[in-house]
Amino acid sequence: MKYNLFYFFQSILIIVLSPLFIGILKKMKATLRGYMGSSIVQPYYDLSKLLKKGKVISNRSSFITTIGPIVILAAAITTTFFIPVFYTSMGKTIGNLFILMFAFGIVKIFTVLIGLDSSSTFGGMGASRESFISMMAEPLIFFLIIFLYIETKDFNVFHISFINSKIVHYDTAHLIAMVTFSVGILAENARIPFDNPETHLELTMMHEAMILDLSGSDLAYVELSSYIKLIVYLIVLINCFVPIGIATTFTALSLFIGFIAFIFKLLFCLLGIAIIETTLAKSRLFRGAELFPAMISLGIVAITLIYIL
Amino acid sequence: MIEALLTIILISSIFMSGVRRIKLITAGFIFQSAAIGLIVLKLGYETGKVDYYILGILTIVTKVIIIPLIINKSVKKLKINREMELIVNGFVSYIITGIGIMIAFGLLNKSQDNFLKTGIALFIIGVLLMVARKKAITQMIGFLIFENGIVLFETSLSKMSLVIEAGIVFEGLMLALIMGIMIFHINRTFDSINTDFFENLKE
Amino acid sequence: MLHLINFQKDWLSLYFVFIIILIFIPVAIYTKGYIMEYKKHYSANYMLGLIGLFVASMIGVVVSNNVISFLVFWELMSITSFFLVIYEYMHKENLKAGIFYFVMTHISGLFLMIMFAFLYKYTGSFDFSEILKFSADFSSKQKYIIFILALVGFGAKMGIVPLHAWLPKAHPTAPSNVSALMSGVMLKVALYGFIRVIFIFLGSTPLICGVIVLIIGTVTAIFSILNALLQNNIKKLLAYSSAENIGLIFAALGISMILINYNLLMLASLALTAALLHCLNHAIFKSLLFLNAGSVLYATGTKNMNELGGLHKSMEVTAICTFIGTCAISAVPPFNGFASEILILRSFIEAITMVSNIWIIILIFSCGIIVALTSGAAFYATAKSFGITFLGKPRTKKAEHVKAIPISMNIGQGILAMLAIVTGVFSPFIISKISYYTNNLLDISGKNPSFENETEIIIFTMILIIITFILYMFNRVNSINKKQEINDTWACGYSSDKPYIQYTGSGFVQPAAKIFGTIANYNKKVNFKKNISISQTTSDIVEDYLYKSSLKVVNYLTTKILKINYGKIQLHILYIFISLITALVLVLKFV
Amino acid sequence: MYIIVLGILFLFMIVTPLILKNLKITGFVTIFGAVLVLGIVFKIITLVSGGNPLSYFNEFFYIDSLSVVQLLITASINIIVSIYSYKYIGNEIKEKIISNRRGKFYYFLFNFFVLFMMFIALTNNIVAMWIGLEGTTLTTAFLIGFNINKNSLESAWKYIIICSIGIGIGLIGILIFVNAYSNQDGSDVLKWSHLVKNSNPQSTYAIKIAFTLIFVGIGTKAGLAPMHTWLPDAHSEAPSPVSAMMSGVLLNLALYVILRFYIITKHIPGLQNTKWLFIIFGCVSLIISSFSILRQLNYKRMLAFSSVENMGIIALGLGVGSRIAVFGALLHSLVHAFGKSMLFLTAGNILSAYKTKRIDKINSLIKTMPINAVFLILGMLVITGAPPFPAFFSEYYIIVGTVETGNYIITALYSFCLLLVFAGFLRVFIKIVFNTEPGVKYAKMEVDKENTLPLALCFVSIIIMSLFMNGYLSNMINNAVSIICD
Repeated sequence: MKYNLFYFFQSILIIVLSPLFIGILKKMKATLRGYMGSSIVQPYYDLSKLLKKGKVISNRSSFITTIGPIVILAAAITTTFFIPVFYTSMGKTIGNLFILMFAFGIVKIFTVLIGLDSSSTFGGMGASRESFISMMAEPLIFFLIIFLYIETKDFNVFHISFINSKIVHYDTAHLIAMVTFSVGILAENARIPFDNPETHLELTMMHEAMILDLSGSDLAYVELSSYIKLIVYLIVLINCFVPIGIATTFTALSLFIGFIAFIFKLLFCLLGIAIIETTLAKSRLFRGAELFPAMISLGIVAITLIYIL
Repeated sequence: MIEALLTIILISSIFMSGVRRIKLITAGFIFQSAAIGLIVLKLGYETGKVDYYILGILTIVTKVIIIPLIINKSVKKLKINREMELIVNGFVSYIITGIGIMIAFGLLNKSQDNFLKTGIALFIIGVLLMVARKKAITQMIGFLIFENGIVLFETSLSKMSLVIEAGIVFEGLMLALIMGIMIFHINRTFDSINTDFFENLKE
Repeated sequence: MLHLINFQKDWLSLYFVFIIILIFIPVAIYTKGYIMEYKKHYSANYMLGLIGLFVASMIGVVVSNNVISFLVFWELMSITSFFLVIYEYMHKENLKAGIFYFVMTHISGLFLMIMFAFLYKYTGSFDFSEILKFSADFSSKQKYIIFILALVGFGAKMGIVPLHAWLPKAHPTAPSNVSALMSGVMLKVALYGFIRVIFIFLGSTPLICGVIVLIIGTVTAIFSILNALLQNNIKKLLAYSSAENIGLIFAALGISMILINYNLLMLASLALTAALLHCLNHAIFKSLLFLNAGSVLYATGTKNMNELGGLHKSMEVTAICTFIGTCAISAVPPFNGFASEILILRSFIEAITMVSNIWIIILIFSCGIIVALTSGAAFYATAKSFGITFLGKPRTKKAEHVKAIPISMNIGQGILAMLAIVTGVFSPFIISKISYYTNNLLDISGKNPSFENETEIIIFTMILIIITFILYMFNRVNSINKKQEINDTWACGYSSDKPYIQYTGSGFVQPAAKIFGTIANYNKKVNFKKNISISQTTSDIVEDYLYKSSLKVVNYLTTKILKINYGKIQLHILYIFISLITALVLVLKFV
Repeated sequence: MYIIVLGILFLFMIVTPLILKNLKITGFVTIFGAVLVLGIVFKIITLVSGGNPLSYFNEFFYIDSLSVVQLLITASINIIVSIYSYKYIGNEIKEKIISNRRGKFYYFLFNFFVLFMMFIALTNNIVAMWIGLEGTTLTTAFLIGFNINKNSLESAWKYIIICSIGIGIGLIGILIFVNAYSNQDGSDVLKWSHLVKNSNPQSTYAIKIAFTLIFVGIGTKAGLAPMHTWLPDAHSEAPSPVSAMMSGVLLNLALYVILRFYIITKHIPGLQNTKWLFIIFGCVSLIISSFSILRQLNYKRMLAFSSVENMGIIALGLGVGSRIAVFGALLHSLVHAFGKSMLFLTAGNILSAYKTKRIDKINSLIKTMPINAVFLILGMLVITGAPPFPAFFSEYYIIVGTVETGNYIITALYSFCLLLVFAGFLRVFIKIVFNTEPGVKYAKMEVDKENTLPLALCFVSIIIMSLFMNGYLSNMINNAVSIICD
């Protein structure tokens, strides 16, 4: 019970802190580009401002727009209960990797349909591109699951990070898989080079285009869910591939070390994203799509490496 | 005596395989049938069986008298006397008949039965007339020659009861009759008895 | 013939009978209303009778325990479904499609006849139980023969590539309730036959058989879903998607066969369970989607999604049901497609770690990647089908003036939608039920560890529902006293009331068409005369190359052989003698 | 005793049209006679069902289970066709297509035709069988050319020439066959029942030649390709009842005669391989007919080709020779008789309504002639071997037979041909029945109900067959199979 409560606490922490991390990411990008940028708590202000506002709804919109944002947020929040943050154990936990990954399917299907719902051109365009990218990214996610299962013989994220935290020396295959998954994360979360989360330029938007017609609290829910989604993905990356330092015993010291290590790794990841986003430009849709076959072939290499070496 | 009759049969059949005039073919057919009838009668005389007498008489009555009458009648009515177009011309027909008979005799060289060999020769000529001629009436004669061959075969091979043989011969006659009637009808509807006009039935 | 009716009562039969009846009830309810549309031109009793016969013969197939009755019911099923496909006989294309379908099923029937003839030869009996007794004694050559025949025979009915071509023709042609039954149930009956022959009669098959099934399944899945993606006809899209799902099931069966060959029975049981579960799930959501397509057709009179749009207002129940079906088919938890999808993926993944041969591993891995891509594409395709049809603004008059749908149709759809949710949420129980039998089948005693930890989906659903509820209440509270404005969609300052500014179905899949277009023979033409217009066409490449060229061969032979029948009478006489001489030579030489 | 009764009955039936002026009464007499004949045949069937053959007149007539199958086919199709003829001839006369005299002529020839067929099935004398076959040629020649016009005359001429040659070759074969048994007693040598018990002829070489001649010769009459060329013409041009009779019964009987000789030949040591004649000619028939069916413009011609195909199937089944295949072949001859008669009679109805045999001229039959359309579809299903009709079983048993004996290539060929035939039939009949040209109004025709009783009778018999396949029928056929296989 104690453990379960702690897991619960971890998840709540993620939900609460994810806007902060996004703020940090934005700050990092601003710094790298050489200007001040907004405060790291700016996302909280944004969200609360949106929540306070009334909303404008398209007269063509359907039940998708009505319930969509809520369900999206709910699904994103639910996923946080399926991952370890800085403490893990081999006990009985809910952390099925499949459910985790497919739960983002809920987010995806609702955002895509919201895009189509408002009967605007942008929504359709964003939905089309988002579906295309996520279709291409699906094999990467599958590859991630295969790879982790080969390594740990388990589908539970908690167990995976527990087992992997004992590894000190990472082999090539592991690193390749990590890179592959990182690309998957960028694709699934609409980051550069697949999408630019900052612009609202008609021809480049994907994610933003779909939610263009949302406003007020609806927009807040969707924004929050996309924050949570990115952080959850990053945590999966961290805790499955480099879980070193994660607390595996329930003592204050190890929990503290785990927390510090987690924050450090997460910030490192965010820095990575910031660097990528400041140095690369958004590539064309089909140029971006070419990355996926490349990643899949990398994945095949990784799998063969495991079995041949 | 039998040898002489067989010679007549062979000569008449080879003669028939190449001529163009229907009258001549009919004449050849009469000679041939008469010879066959005589052979059968001769056999009856030798063996003393009634069957042969009756078969012989039937053959002569039908094939020497009735069928040629039918043919002549229809030829007169139809005003055709000549097989104008041959698919295989006379010269080649003779050669084919010759070769055919040669091969047949060669294959049957072990057999001492001349009836059998002659019968086969008649088959070949009958088939040739049916295959290589265009007029329906020549086809009919070809078939009759074929049937003559069967009679020869019968006399050489079998020992059937009278009823059966009579049945066979009777049906041959009926067939010839039906063919005659049909030729008559064909001429009336097609204004010709040339089988070239038989091309309506496709698909 | 009466003596042949003697039922098989093992679990496999009962399971499929269960599926058939489960789907039949809502479809029957749906039919009551749906048939109104046909009453004007066609006979309603005729359709009802045929559907009854169709369902009865399907049940007959799965319960028969004897080759003859199996085949009789099998063919009856084909015949009745054929007449159902050409139910709207006044359209010429329907007749063509129906004939094509019937010929394909006849191919299937003939192969099955030959296969059972082989079984008879090897076992000396037409009785399933007798054949079963013999099943341990098949030599591997015999197994190959039976496997190939069963693959083609059942495969033609299931619609595996390259024998799938009838699916996208027959399904759009048939009335929608019939296509629901055909796609949802009839394909499963074929699968039943395949499972019975391969897994029960043959037991273990040579490795290569499993590999073939896996590859064919994967190819079917990816080929048909990419074709489905590019269709604008809703029912054609669904038909291709049926082929895709069959491909998935087939791939899972292939994995199971490979694992049985390696004697990894626990996992084999998992893969088999995945396949069987997907049978049930696909039956539910595919018939649901077909019924929805039928409702759309009923209400608007068109199947072309580019003419539709905005139907969510006028057809609310249908829209919600379609949404549920779409979620289910794109494996969104907690709907039922998800449960079987993860089982299939799991069996792929676990197989990779257990099999020792590196080539098999690479094969399974590549197939797994393709299957994952397939599920992504399935999401894309069904999102398109739902989004373009039901959301946005009506694109044409047809979508604006919508006929009201009878209540019975809504009830039918509703039941299936409920089933899609229930079987999704409670999939752990269904899995444990099925796995009990698959374990039995593969002689696994004791608990199979492959099936532990399956209850998470229930917890997930609970959490999801709770959080959604909390958020919903929060939202209610939050929106009190807030201004809520309903307005036209913003269209960059232009008047937005133009339905054609929306993305069309073809536009929606344009990115995929650009990359995978060759697989579906995608062609785009832009005409600049007067108005600029775009025409886009797709066609089935398998049909274009394989079927048409074999038809050409048959045509050529026909032309040649027909000549024998013509010509002069003299020639015909010659034929007799030629055949006589040939026969004589042959007889004297060989006898 | 039964034979005498049968003889008198037929005499009566043949004489009636000659004496009576009223065609209706003649028609009734024919129907009535046919019913009586069937009754007698049923009586004979029960007598033979124990497996013991009957023989009459010093074994000139000999009835075993094999001939009973043929008798059953002949007698039952006879009833159906005579019922059909009654209205058919009546209509023809009413529409002034034929004169009253020709109507009487029709009945005269028709009854003669049936008599000859019964005779073939009943007789034990191998030459008498030939005489019977020749007799059918004589009688049907006029029946085929019944509507004296260009097409029918052409086909009749073809028929008579080709069949006579074939039959002539058959006679030569029979003569050689008899001669090969010259070591036997003179009075017994023509008796089939005697020859079959006697497996040591003087010369097996002669038997080989003789059997080949018989096969090809009588095979011409049975419509085996490539000697079938008369068949599509004759069957398409003959009046529909005659086509039905010829296709359903006559072809069977010709094959039956071959079969009788085959049974004798089979028992001679070293000659078992003559079965390949059946297989090869069966396959050739299948191939030629199935491809020909694909591109026909005339529906009666297509049915005729289907007859060739079915003869091929039966020959194949007999040639394959395992018990199950032979069972299939005999069953198929039964089913084919009923199914094909049904189709030909339906085609006759359509022909008399539409006055055309061309497929492209007939559309949407389901609207114009619903009853006939249903029978057409049912007939198609019956003849293409769709269950639950017994043709499915027979065709399947033959497949099993080919697989069982290891002739896999033949299995493949056979199934391929079945598929082609199926596709061809489906294309045409679905087009005829369902095709609807846009903008055309299809009104229901009055003639639809006219002549449907015989069709229903055919269908009912087929249903009865499939229901009782395991009772009397299979018992009877099994006895027949024992005659062939043992």
